[in-house]
Amino acid sequence: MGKYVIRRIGQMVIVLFGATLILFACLFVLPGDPVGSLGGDKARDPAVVQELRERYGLDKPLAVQYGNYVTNLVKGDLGEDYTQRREVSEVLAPKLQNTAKLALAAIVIDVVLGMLAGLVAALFRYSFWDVLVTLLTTLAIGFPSFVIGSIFQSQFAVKLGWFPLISDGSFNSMIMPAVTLAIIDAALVARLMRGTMLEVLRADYVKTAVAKGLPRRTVLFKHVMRNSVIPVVTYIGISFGGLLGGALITEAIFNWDGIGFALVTAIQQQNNPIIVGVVTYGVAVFVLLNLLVDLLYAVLDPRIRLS
Amino acid sequence: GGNDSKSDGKGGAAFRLGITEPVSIDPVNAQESEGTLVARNLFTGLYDVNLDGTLKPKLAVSGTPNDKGDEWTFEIKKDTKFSNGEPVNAEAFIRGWTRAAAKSSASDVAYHMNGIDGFKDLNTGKSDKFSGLTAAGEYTLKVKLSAPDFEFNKKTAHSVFSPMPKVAGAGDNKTFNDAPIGNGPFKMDGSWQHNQKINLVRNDDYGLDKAKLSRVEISILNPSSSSNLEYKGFESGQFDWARMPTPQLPVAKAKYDGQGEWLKLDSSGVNYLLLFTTESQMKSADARKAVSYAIDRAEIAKGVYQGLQEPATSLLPPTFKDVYKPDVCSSCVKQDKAKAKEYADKAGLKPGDTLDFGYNTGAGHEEWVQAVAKQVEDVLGLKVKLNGLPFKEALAKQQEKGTNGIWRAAWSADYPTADNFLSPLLSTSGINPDASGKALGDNRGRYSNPKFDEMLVKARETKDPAERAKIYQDAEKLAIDEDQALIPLWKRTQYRLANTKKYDGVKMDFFEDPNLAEISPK
Amino acid sequence: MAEPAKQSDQREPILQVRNLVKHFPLTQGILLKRQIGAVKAVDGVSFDLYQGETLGIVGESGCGKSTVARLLMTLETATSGEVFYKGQDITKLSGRALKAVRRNIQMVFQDPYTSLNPRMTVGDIIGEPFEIHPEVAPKGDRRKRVQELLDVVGLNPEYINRYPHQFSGGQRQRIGIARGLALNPEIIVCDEPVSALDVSVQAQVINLMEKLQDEFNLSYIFIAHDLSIVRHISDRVGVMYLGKMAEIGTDAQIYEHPTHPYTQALLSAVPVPDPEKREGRERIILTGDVPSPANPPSGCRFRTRCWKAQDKCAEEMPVLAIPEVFKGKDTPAAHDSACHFAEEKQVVGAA
Amino acid sequence: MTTIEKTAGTPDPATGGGKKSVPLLEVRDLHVEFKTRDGVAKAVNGVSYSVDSGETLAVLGESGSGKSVTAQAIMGILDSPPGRVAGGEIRFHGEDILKLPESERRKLRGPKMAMIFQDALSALNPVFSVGNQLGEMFRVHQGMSKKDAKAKAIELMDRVRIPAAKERVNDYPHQFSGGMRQRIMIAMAMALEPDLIIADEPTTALDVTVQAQVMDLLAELQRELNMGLILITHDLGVVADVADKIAVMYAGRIVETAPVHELYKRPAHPYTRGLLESIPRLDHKGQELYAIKGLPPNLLHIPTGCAFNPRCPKAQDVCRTDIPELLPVAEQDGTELDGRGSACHFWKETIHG
Amino acid sequence: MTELAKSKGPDAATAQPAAATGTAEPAPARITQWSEIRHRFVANRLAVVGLALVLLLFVVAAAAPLIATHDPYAQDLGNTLQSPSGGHWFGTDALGRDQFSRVIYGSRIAVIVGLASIFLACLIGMVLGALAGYFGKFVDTVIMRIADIFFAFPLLIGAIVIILVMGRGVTPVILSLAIFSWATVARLLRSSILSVREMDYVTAAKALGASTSRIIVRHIMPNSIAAVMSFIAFSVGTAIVAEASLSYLGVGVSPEVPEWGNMISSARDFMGVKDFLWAYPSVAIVLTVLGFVFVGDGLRDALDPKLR
Ligand SMILES: Nc1ncnc2c1ncn2[C@@H]1O[C@H](COP(=O)(O)OP(=O)(O)OP(=O)(O)O)[C@@H](O)[C@H]1O
Ligand SMILES: Nc1ncnc2c1ncn2[C@@H]1O[C@H](COP(=O)(O)OP(=O)(O)OP(=O)(O)O)[C@@H](O)[C@H]1O
Ligand SMILES: [Mg+2]
Ligand SMILES: [Mg+2]
Repeated sequence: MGKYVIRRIGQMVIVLFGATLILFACLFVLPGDPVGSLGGDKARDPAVVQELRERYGLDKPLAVQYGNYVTNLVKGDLGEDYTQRREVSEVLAPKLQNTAKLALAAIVIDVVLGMLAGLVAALFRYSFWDVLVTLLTTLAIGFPSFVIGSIFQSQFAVKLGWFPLISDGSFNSMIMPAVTLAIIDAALVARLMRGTMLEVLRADYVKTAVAKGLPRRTVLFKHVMRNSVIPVVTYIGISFGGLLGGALITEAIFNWDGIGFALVTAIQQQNNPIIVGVVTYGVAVFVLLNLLVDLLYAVLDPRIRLS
Repeated sequence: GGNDSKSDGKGGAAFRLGITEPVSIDPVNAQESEGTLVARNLFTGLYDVNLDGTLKPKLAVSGTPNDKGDEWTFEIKKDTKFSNGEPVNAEAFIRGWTRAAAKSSASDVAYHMNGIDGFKDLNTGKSDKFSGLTAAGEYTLKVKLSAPDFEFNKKTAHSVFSPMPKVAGAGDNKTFNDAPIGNGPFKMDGSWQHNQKINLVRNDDYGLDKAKLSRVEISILNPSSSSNLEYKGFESGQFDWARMPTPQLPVAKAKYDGQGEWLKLDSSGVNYLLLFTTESQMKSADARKAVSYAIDRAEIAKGVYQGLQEPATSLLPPTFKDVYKPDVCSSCVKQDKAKAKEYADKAGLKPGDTLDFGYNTGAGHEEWVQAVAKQVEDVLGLKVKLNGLPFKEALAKQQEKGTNGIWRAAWSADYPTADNFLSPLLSTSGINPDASGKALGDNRGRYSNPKFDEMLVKARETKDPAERAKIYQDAEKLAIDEDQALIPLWKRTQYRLANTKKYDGVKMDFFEDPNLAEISPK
Repeated sequence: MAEPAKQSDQREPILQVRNLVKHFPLTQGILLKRQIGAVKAVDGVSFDLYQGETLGIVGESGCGKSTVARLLMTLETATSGEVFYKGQDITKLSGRALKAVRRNIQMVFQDPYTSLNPRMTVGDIIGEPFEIHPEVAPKGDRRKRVQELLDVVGLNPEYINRYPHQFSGGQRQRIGIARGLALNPEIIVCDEPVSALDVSVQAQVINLMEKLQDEFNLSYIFIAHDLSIVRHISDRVGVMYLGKMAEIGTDAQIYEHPTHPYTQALLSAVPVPDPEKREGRERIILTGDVPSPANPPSGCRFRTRCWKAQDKCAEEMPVLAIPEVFKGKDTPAAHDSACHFAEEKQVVGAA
Repeated sequence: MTTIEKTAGTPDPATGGGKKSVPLLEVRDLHVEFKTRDGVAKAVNGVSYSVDSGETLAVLGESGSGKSVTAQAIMGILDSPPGRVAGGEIRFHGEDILKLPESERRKLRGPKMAMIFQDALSALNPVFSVGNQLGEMFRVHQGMSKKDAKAKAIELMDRVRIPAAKERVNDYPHQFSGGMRQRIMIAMAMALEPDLIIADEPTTALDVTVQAQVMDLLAELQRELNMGLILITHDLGVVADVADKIAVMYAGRIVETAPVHELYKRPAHPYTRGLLESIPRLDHKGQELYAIKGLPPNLLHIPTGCAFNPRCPKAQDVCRTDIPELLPVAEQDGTELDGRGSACHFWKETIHG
Repeated sequence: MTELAKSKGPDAATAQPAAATGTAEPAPARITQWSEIRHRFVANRLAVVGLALVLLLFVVAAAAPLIATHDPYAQDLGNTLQSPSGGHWFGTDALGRDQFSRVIYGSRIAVIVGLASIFLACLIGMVLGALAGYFGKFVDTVIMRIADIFFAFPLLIGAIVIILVMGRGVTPVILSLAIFSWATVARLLRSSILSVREMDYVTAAKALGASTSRIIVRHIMPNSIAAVMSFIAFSVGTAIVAEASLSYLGVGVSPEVPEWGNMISSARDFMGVKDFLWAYPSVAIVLTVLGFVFVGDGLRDALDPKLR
């Protein structure tokens, strides 16, 4: 098992190289010169363009650029961003931190809300509660996050003043964006939970648990839950990864300085070092999370063998 | 409205506003209005600009060109200091300009110094001295130009022409970049907290009229929702100054106009259609005129913009008082279907022909672009092919040789000279093609008329302002009316909310920013 | 271990098992598991199965019977050892060749419920072998065959559309049997096929199996705990203990002349379906803890619970062969038995 | 040993007369149905039996005759829907537990009554270690600490003879052999030393030595705690060894009841007789085993009259029309046989013929 | 869909099984698994409601020209941003186009985008997920690491590249959405397969000599699909909404195309002043998702014989 973990981490390195190589190729073929214009659409002075090209090695062929990136990466250097010309690691560090904070808050809400809703829906299948959960979850899906976020903002920040309008990274300012983010995934978690729970509820060992005289909540939260969470955990892993990758619309609405929007802006500006930095981080996050999830499988269901 | 405020911190009220993350706040590379807002409040240069495009002297006691117009002498106000105590003299200016133009700074705004002797050498690293600049006395700055330019003084209103203290070091001095020490009405309170905040406090040693605000708090907002947040922030009393999302303007106007908190300014910019004059679809001036006549600007301004944008009938903006002339573009004045068809016939445009219409997506252009496309289709029977691309890709497509049809574009002024519009957008040198034929300059329509180019050179050499203005007007008429090298669409009209309940004298300046140095708390 | 001596009859064995070993790793820790040993579920088992013969396998629960069965089916990969089917080592087969072999070797699983797909109807479950091996029954015939099979195992053909969870334990077991019979295989490995059936249905099933055997010359490996049923159906019986074969011989040899103490203990414990004999029956009560297959005793594995154990038993592993004392003698006691001190002992025979 | 209960139809003089304390468990005229797509399957059609403290009742019968379903109804763990108790009473210590609220019933399960399931693998939760599942009984019902509960679990595993209990307490169900799982189920049922254990084929997967040990263990517990035991099994050997009385089921009904010695000697129902004759015998080796001909009935369409009539060698017209009641069985001379009953129109011919 | 309606008849016949096969054996007609599932599905009220919603969507999509009151592309700049009224039931948008007609026409693209992208994603995801889950080891490693890349890779870059290759339109949107959601399907499926493949009935099928594809399709899939099913039903909705984000980022379908996500995206800045602009398309999405979720749940339940 220790070996398994080491092997997976080894794979991560390969995946990282693969992902960044693909990314480099994509960025390379994208039309447009990353340093060809100013923030607006004014053309840049050719001398400056020349200077920046040389500085960032953009005049070199793809292979060389990638090679440079890898050598620098090994040294822990992610390069300099093309607009503000700051260290990418320095630009991204606070953003990563912010995003991670928000993601963590969101995933907690997401899991609690989603699992509970799923549980209720499965237990009282086709009852009022089940339909209510279904309705709420569909609403969460059908109404885009900017709608939900804006409603929160005008109600709770502008009208009631409960939360700050402009997030400053504090706990209080995290609540609205976290809930906005959590709602969609909670809806999905609820659906997944409901689906698998229904299956498990009829299993023989649930009967055994009842026959043992266990209180209902023990039967549900221990015996049923544990057997139904594998798909849920899988999805939570993915969704946590997604959250850690930043949520552009929510971050934008609440002015949360995370990497989601940074990435979009970077893509729009072809600020490649930032893109590559974020993707490198994102791949690492996903590989590690999915590793964790895979390990969790073995804990959650001992029948699953990891190879 | 914003009447109560929580952040009445130390030493009186802080004026609060939101901007998006600037590229730089160091004059060396401050470029968009957010960056220059901060830079111009931290630094004071030779001139500022009035709303009508005239110069407002700051540290310049006088600025005089020689007869030929290729050498300028500026007398600088004596005994002013940087906030760290260093004197602001001719050397400080030379230091600042040299720093910006140096190769290592790779400054995006240094090109404004293009006309000064020795710029090329400095900018390409061949030299580390700015040969065109000399300190003729402690407070006398001599500027030698490589070609005559009687409007050079206007350029120096740009923040890149700021003086610099010795501590500034080179242009890529990161510490200084984030906490510049200047000679402006305000100084930094702490460093720039990227993506979070920039705080300014009054510079009590300011050499000119001191600011009345003790403190300015600038929140940095996400670009995609900044106007929304600014507006909501103003509504909830968190900001004293705000932009608004265009769709919300009518409601905001209704709410705040009556209370005197609504500011409007026809500012120094224009929205227009770029025409690829070397490619088939828009090669003939008649075809271009046909398209222009087919557009009902007024209807779109009213329907799509709720009457809050006004049609433009010239390229040069109304803020350029000396050169502005409405209705230069005769095809812009009013939709004229008959004329449109007439010109189309002349140009051989037939119903069913394709017209490519490019624009960059995600920047709020979708609506009016569709409206224009529809009108052109309806009037001329053309098949308009909309092609929306993300910004950078759109730019690449514009630059490419062979891109056909029309493209959405806009321009706004760096300083109040007609040249700042006409030269980059329409002169042959503005094409700046590379080996592969890409137009790397701002004249992506590749309009090229030797007569027009000559007129621009002549204008720069003309000392008499009135005469010069006349030449510029003629040049504009040639390019925009006769040749229809591009199609003006709308003026750049700006709206702001300002907390006039708490503050006196809040105005929008030439650069569309609040006039921080002049605002006073009630 | 030496190749077991050829039985007197000249028949070719259809299945030859040689030194079969299966160890399951034992691990500790939740996330970072490390192996701390192995459950030696099967630890060197050899036997032959002849065409048309039934080999019964009995033994303590957990001694590795099911594991042997799964190994024969190549459902587990053997740690070592070989299984020859008609001379071909099937432990190394895969793909088409394996499929062909599997058509001829079928298995009835011990756990009747978990081995039935809960989302398939009984008809689909029993019909599946025909779909996999379409050459066995033409399409039009299949439904009839399925109904016949249901009938044969004593299930009402009207239940064809029901799902496994709608059946009782014994009914499920019969579904498994029907599936095992479907292909008319040459060998059927039955892992406790009738344990959950009432005696009457059990009788039906056993009768059927015997009838099929007579008709098609089938071979069975019959694993069960019910010694009387094993005796009834088997030609030869193997007794396993803790992953090893303790004794093997014809049914009469094992039941009437057991020489291994474990067999003797086993036989003595058989309950008799006669309440009158409830008391007064001599039973060999095994004392001592059942050893763990992860850590089996040295030498003879049974020695920790054996009343005859001596020092030798701890030092030397007895081989499965005709014990010295009986060698050359023409007595039913002269059959393979892995005991240093093999002797006959009269125990109350089963049934 | 007490008398066997009367059928539901006949009033029970014992209870009426207040003869002695009520039985530990008394099932009266229990009906259980399953809704299926094709109709209602009547799995249990008026089962009545009783067990006393310290007594072992063996329930025999055709597979699919409703033994497990009756047991599940007693424990209150029927799959419902589709299953439901359609009628009858289940009296535990004299109280009809079908009328108890679920919370009260829950408290009975574990400390008062426990069940050993037929299918051990699917009855054990695959994702918890057996130690956890065993210890849970103590943690939940007795509030024991985790550590103590685990120690108890090991003790229980030892008690049911699982080798190396200490090392294997953290293993998961799928890592045990069939017999071992069954023993874990047994251990679980015994854990809280309940008043009543329902053992649904507890030893089918066990070898005879272990089976003997386990049955001894159950017997010992029973003696020690004066526990009632309902033993559902097909192993007539085990029945003979441990049962006090026997109830034979067919198609959801009790067709015969008798004290253990009597039944083997003189069955009073053709089905029972058939069963006994099906036991493999040494002298039958090589011959076909006797088997009752025909198929078990379809619960959706139970034959009219006696459900066994299509398979019965003695069936007459009356068997096809009238449902035979479970009536007391008497000697030829008319003396009622204590605790015996048969639901056959021709019980006389069967027992004495 | 049609199959469902058609076989109402024979379904009723199976109620009397004996009558169906009049031959000697009193065995019932062999009910196909499909008819069984159909029966359970139809018996489920919510599933039927869902089916009705989905059918409605298809009908509206097919009959859009008949239902729509206006040309969805016709601009009326004199009549922009009108609140809902008798003339324009759902109001008009910033270009004076009739919102009702656009919502109606939007169903076409919603159906195409939602279904096609999810279909593609499921196709890729299920095949790869099943292979990874069943074979484990190397296959699993390779597939799952590729999935990892797709999780982390920015959708926007992928979408831009696709658009640059194909031009803007519906197809690139479908492709972008599919390419970036298959990995979730794959991982979910793989996760439940991991537990199912250890079940005895899988072993039993192996022992029968069943081919790998058969084991996966007949035994593993039906028993592991439950979790994925709820996800898929939901994803039809998320795909439509995701299109809104693509539009918002400027890589969705062209802005003149009446598509719900597109409409919502362009209503973004009208939040609070012209709420009808996003509300109607959102409600349309909600109803669609609701339909698919109910159908998905119903199907899920119908496929599970244990549920009643
Ligand atoms: N997957 C596994 N992991 C670890 N140990 C296992 C596994 N499968 C079986 N074992 C162990 O191997 C041994 C033999 O198991 P097997 O199932 O072959 O016994 P058996 O003889 O069939 O017993 P029974 O008669 O009780 O079914 C047991 O100790 C069991 O715990
Ligand atoms: N969910 C269900 N739906 C329909 N019928 C069912 C269901 N559960 C059980 N049955 C039927 O109820 C009858 C009684 O089942 P039960 O499990 O009680 O039998 P049993 O006597 O325990 O048999 P065995 O000895 O084989 O375990 C069986 O015929 C079975 O088919
Ligand atoms: Mg076994
Ligand atoms: Mg049963």
